[in-house]
Amino acid sequence: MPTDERLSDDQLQRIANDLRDNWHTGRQVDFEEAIAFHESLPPSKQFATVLESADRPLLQPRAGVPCLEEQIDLLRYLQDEGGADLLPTTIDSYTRDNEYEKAEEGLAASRGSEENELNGFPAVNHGVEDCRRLIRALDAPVEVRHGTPDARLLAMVTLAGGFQSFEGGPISYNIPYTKRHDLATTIEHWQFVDRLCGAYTERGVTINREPFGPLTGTLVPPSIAIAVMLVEGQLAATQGVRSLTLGYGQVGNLVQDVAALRALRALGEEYLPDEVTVTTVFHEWMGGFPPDEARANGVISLGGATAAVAKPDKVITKSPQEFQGVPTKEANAAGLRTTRQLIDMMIEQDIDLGGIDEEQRLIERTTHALMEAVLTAGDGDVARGVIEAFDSGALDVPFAPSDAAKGAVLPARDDDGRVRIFEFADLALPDDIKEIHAARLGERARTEGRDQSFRMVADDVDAISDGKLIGRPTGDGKPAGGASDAD
Amino acid sequence: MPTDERLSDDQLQRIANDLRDNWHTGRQVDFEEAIAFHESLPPSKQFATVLESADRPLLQPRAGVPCLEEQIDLLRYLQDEGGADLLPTTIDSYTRDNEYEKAEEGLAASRGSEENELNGFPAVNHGVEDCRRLIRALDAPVEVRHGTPDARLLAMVTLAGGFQSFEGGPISYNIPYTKRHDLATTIEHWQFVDRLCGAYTERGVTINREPFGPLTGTLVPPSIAIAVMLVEGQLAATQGVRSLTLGYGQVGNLVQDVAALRALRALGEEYLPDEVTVTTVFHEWMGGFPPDEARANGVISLGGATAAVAKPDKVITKSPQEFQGVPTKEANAAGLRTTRQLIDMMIEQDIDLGGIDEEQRLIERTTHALMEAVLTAGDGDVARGVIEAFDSGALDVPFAPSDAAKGAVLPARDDDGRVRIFEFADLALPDDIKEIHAARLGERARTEGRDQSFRMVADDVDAISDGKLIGRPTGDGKPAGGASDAD
Amino acid sequence: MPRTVILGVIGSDAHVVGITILEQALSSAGFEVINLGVQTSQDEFVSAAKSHDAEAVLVSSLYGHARQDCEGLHEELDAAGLDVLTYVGGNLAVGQNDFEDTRETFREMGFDRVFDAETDPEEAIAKLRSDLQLTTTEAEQIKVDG
Amino acid sequence: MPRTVILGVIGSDAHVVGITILEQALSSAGFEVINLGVQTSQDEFVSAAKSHDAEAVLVSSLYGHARQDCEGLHEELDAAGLDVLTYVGGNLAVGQNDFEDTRETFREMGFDRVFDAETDPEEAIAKLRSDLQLTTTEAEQIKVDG
Ligand code: B12
Ligand code: B12
Repeated sequence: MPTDERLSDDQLQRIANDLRDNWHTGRQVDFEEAIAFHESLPPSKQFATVLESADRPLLQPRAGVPCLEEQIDLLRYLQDEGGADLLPTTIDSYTRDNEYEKAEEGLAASRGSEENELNGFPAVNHGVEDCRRLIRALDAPVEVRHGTPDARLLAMVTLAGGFQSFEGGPISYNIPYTKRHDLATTIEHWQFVDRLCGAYTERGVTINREPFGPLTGTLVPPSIAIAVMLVEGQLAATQGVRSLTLGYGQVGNLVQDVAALRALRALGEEYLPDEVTVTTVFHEWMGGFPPDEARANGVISLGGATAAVAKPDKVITKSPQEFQGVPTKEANAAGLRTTRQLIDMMIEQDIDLGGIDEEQRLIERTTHALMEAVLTAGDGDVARGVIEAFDSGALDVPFAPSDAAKGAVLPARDDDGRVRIFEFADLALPDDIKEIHAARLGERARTEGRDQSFRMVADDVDAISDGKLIGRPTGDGKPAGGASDAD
Repeated sequence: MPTDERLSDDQLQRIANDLRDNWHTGRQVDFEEAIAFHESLPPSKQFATVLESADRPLLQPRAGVPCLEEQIDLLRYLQDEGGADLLPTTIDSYTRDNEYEKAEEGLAASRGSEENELNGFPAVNHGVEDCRRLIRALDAPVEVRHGTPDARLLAMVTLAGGFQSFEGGPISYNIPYTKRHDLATTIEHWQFVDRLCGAYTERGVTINREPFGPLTGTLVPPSIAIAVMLVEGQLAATQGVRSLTLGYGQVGNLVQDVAALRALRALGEEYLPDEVTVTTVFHEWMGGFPPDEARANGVISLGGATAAVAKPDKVITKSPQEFQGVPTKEANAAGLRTTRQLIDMMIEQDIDLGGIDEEQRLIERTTHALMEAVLTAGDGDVARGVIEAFDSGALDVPFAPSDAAKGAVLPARDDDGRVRIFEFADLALPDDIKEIHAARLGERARTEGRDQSFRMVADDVDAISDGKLIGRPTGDGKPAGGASDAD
Repeated sequence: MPRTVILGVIGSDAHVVGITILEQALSSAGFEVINLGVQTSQDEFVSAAKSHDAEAVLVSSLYGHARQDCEGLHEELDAAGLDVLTYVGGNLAVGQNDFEDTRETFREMGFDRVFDAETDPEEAIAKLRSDLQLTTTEAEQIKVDG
Repeated sequence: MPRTVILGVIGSDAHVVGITILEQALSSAGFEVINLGVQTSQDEFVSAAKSHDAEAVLVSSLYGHARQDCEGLHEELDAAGLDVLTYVGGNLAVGQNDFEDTRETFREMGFDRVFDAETDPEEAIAKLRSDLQLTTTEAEQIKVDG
């Protein structure tokens, strides 16, 4: 079982050597020469520099297509027509599974056809030099966004290729993204990734790391998401990461979202070492979207409005085509501009929302309890603690597909639309906190004249795509809104 | 000069008889038979009933095309695909000028072609029976929306035709809409319209009247808009109108907009007789829109969010194609659905904004001062008072094209984006209020390191279409945002 | 007797929320649901169908690789001597495709029915009942039992 | 000597904000602006151009009836013996038309230049300077004077 200790240079070296042979592009990686490439990049392409010095929330979309030229065109479009401040490269699903052979086939097939046969950019297959072509061709810094439990080779290739930010983490890219990876292994794999980032950082090339805050994207209670961010931040800091962007996915309740982002920032400062620069990223609604672009624009706009009030360092935008499939570049750019309009119209307004402090205190108390449980479970070691805590269910994520988590905790919205916990299962929370959740959900149940049940959870899962925030029952036994609103 | 007295039945009758001959369809109007038609309508088509009994903000678009069948299709589409709760029929510009001959030509030309040769529905030319066809064909109540200074014949025909709500008023459809109509005449003309509505009302067919709150749509200070609403409300009430919907156009500052809507409602109750049912309507941003649908969706969404907090009885929506020209039906429906999504996601949230009460008090004090000035100018008669007040500039509207107003008052945004008065000209405000405005604008001038000037006003006029709320200068002497943001 | 259906997300897709909702809806409708979870291989579908003597196999895919992941599934089912009803649903294509083309593709691959992501669970259940020739009374019976 | 331009909104159109901004921009650029305001008839444009010996007539229209309102304007100008530069700008068509078609229509009607609603005042001023053959120095001169 891994412990939260820094990998030695030797270990780093040895693992890197082993990985080199997993796919032929691994052999292109040369650390010294990579440092030189990074040093040749202007400040405007240095991820941490741009992000940490920004005076307004920066916008970043998601985007990845299989072929290099198309990926360049896509990102350039998002930069020029969407006004993206930071660029992404979303990796395909085969690469996420380390199935480079299949990715190679998909890439070849995509090259020969109009259709994209991969749902992202297979960076390992492209190799170091093609990654650099991408970096050179664009004016903004670029991040690798993926969902890969074992992202070691991906990190080696992309960091050598000039990317300066790397999303994910041992929990956030395991629990929501896979079924059979155990946490001990993903922690070890990410210790390597973080150590590699640390190695660059020590040589003056700061690599930004961004744990994936939204987790399953579906009604995740803020305290759970934040606890995972803190644990991943701590693990990364141990390996020498010095630029950390902690994430949080919009739940749609303005007060709760602002409170959660403030709590995330405050707790980040509290739990992470001083030498780490902590920034925050807000993800526009990550759950099911309305099957209607007009309504989707409303969801996106509420995200923009929330960002204008909470002022995170970065916002990951959605497109109005989120429901349907990978968006066209036009729709992707439209999501950026809609968000930008909201932020720029609202950010100078003095918006003082009542109830934020109270909600923030509740989130912080709850997160403290979860962090406490992790540390206790690990006898003071956060790596062991998080494995034990997920194993026992003391820490858990709703709708987790992974065998490594109980996935037994269930969220539901209260009468105000804030996400509360309906089923705690073994979540390590003190009774007084549980009572607050229960009381709020009790209120809602009374308002609706029905019992709390999985039906309520299911209604809440569908609510936003059905056009509401809260999945209230309607006369006909179906939640309000409903398919008839779509077009 | 008119005074605020109720027209006698004789006067009503005489004027109506004269008007009948202005265009042949006037002769189709038969009051008794019209009452019978209205009585045949189900409650779901009764405008006042639907509006006044609603438990959430109702949505209404703007829409008018020349031909009957197309107008029916358009409204049906907005009802079915946009989820419009209340329907409009926007009248063309020739009818607004009482140029029925030209409207007839435009209608004939439109019938023969794919193109629409009129910018609205020429209801007078269509006549009573065609209006009724429209009313019968739809499931929701329909309002006449126009901008006609002398709307007497239009009212006769459309009310007989089954419309149950009529927008406008002697000031709000004069000052922003025309150059050469004097207020004395438009007041007389609207006394007839209001008396006609009163006559229906007395027979049990409540006709809803809606003074046009946004006025010139361009940075109108809330107090000015509200004062005009109150005056028009009083004039209408005198003539027997019992269902009044007072309007207000979004300025884009959340706190100021919510405060203004609350002030509008409170002052409406204060100034209007008890027997009048007062409701409020919020117009999504009425000034220049961004030349980009994605950004326009952001503007619309801020309107929806504001409505969710302020909870007006009705919201008039915009479409993402507002900048370009009369929208397609799809875009119009999209504006409705985007707005609905925001309202439905936010309306159950407890959003308690700091500073609203203070802003509301300022708006109410300022409006009181303006109303005071009107009453004084008219020796206690609101009709005479408003004519005198506009003549002296004691009451004034920014960017008024009308010779009947000074149009000398100039608005600008303060550092928080709230609309303040930069140039008072002869506006009848006490010094302490003027000082508040001056102080806020002084702050902004200091922030920007420039003097208050028309340039600042011009920058604010362009700001939202350029992607910001406040027209801050940028290095290059142009306001922030700028044409390059458009696409 | 409750009818058994196999449910799972195919390939390396991890989108679990849809099948969680589906499982619950199918169970309350009286079906016996074997939920294989996410990232289920073709083999797992086939052997589960066999060992549970299932009447239908419900394949979910959201992440855009459904076509690749489902290729050969029907051949494997045939090889195992299974003549079960097969449904596939979710976001079946990468990008903004026209659903009718997608439906055609999956019908040709052998699926009895193809559902898009707007599908309400009730809709799928109604089809399942009719395809399995459950009479309304039988269906209601099941509901009462379930 | 400042050059005189006539500015107004034609027909029964009351959209005043655009010409208010234009007036201010033209004046600060050193032009002598005769602003006829909104709802200006063709006759008013023609007689103002004549009486002020104007070098350009700038017609604005926003409400969608520009084509009808401008028909015959150039014939009237000709009849009055005026050979002035004519610009038209704003929202010139009803609905969501393609601007190139609209531009063509108004060019054929005789306008020297046709501007859409995205036009920045500075853009129109630059064109005006070049069409009136104001040298840069002359233009700058004007700016200093203005
Ligand atoms: C939540 C979400 C996630 C979460 C998933 C968490 C989890 N483990 O479940 C996270 C963030 C982890 C995620 C990751 C990814 N996602 Co994702 N995700 C979504 C999102 C926003 C909602 C999905 C959802 O939960 N909906 C709610 C449930 C209730 O609805 P549902 O899943 O559609 O299921 C219903 C119906 O489809 C139907 N149904 C489904 N299956 C079947 C089967 C049968 C037989 C029948 C009858 C009916 C049926 O009934 C269900 C119940 O009502 C969708 C977009 C959207 N729809 O708004 C994208 C989306 C599905 N994801 C997408 C992608 C590309 C990915 C990633 C590959 C890339 C990425 N963005 O990181 C990874 C893949 C990871 C992996 N290995 O699978 C794409 C798929 C693109 C495509 N098909 O063209 C989508 C459409 C987003 C987009 N527009 O790009 N995602
Ligand atoms: C504010 C507004 C109003 C206000 C006007 C107040 C007033 N008296 O000025 C009110 C609410 C009263 C109004 C009324 C109407 N309006 Co209106 N209005 C607008 C709106 C939202 C903004 C216009 C504006 O002030 N823009 C800001 C200024 C600075 O920009 P601008 O006017 O475009 O001018 C700039 C450029 O166009 C250019 N320019 C303009 N003219 C010229 C000329 C030359 C020579 C040059 C070089 C450049 C140039 O330079 C200007 C300065 O930068 C526009 C839509 C939009 N653009 O967002 C609709 C819009 C113009 N209105 C429209 C319509 C239909 C009407 C009405 C007929 C119907 C109605 N909705 O009630 C009435 C008409 C009344 C009448 N008799 O004219 C339509 C026109 C449709 C079309 N052309 O197809 C529009 C486009 C809205 C829409 N999408 O339907 N409106």
